[in-house]
Amino acid sequence: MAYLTSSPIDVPAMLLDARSSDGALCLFVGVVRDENEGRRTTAIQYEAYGPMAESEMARIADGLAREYPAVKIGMKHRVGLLSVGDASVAIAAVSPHRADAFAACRAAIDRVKTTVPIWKKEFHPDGSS
Amino acid sequence: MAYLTSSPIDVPAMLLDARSSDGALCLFVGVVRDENEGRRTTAIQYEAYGPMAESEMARIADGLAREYPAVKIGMKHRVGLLSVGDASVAIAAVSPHRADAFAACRAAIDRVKTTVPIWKKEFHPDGSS
Amino acid sequence: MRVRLLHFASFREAAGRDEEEREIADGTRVSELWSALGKQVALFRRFPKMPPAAVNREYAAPDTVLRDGDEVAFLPPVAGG
Amino acid sequence: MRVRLLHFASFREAAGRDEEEREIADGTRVSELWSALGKQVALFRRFPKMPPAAVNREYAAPDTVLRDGDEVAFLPPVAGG
Repeated sequence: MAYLTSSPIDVPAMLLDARSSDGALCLFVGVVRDENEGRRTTAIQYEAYGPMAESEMARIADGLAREYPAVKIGMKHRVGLLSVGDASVAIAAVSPHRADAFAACRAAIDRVKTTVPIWKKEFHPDGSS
Repeated sequence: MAYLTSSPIDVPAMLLDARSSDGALCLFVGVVRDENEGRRTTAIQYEAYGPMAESEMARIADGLAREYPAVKIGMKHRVGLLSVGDASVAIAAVSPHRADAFAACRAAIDRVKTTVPIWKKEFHPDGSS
Repeated sequence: MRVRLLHFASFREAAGRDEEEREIADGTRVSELWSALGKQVALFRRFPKMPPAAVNREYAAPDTVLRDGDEVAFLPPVAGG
Repeated sequence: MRVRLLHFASFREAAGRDEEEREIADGTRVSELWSALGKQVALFRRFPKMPPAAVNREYAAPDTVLRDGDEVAFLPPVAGG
């Protein structure tokens, strides 16, 4: 599976992954916002160490599959230049019950933000970054 | 706002509610599953005490707005006869940061399931319910 | 005085109707209306304690005194979502 | 022996390039390569400790011994999502 994409993330498509035994879907979407630490943001450039980011996301998916065997996880992270309102990352977790759908989704985004080699460069209204 | 609907929930539409200051969206979707407590399910009839369910959901939304002032919440609950795979409830929480988007979304579905006067009747493959 | 009583889900099936008007004495409390219903409907007697009740579409405590024209419902265990 | 060194984000800007080949002595450890880089690039000296490193696209401990042909990267603080 390719976890990284330079195209817009098709978030609604990530809703379609439920099995007939799934009663709960938890979706997290990270969105570029217009402000960070008090400074206005106009855009963010996401840069990845591509092959390592792919394998780290696969490792996170494998770990979650062991910890939450009932949960099926889908993950996408976008790279390139994104505008305010664009989805930078989306994680969908489906499960028969909601407790582990929430827990696995939350664990996934926390780990993605901690260990996947992706970096952000913010651009400000005055053109600085 | 009408929280109850007898039409299919337009889940992707619930993704569109983010403000430019929101960096996180957490969406929960409850889906009719094919099994419950060991019995196969073919469909579920959802019945509501309509006016009270509306006001209970509004009360839940008001409470969450006080507890999570940065979060904006959208909620829909479907009533009527649903098939396996149909979304019965959807809750979207957008926020500048993910911690309270997750927390508010989880609190919302927990409260909806506890206090909103909606009842399920399950139908089984042998026609019983 | 009269109240309007609504029945939902398993309580509707047990009562055999979805609503009814009931004549009650002035000062009747929610819990007393529940006891009165138990004399008519076997299912209601089997509840070890009164289920949650709503008066005029809001949850109401068992000792709530009913008023003429109130809309009352006893709620089977809720199971939305 | 030679390793391929990749630079990302602020480290790329500090190093002025996104990759380079480097000749290193047999038995060189990851932490020793980081120290050698610090002699060239001021930004790298300012780190109180070695940042996370990857060897052949996996996180690697500072005492990992490098081998000929390894792909090595020191990773600026990660901030995906």
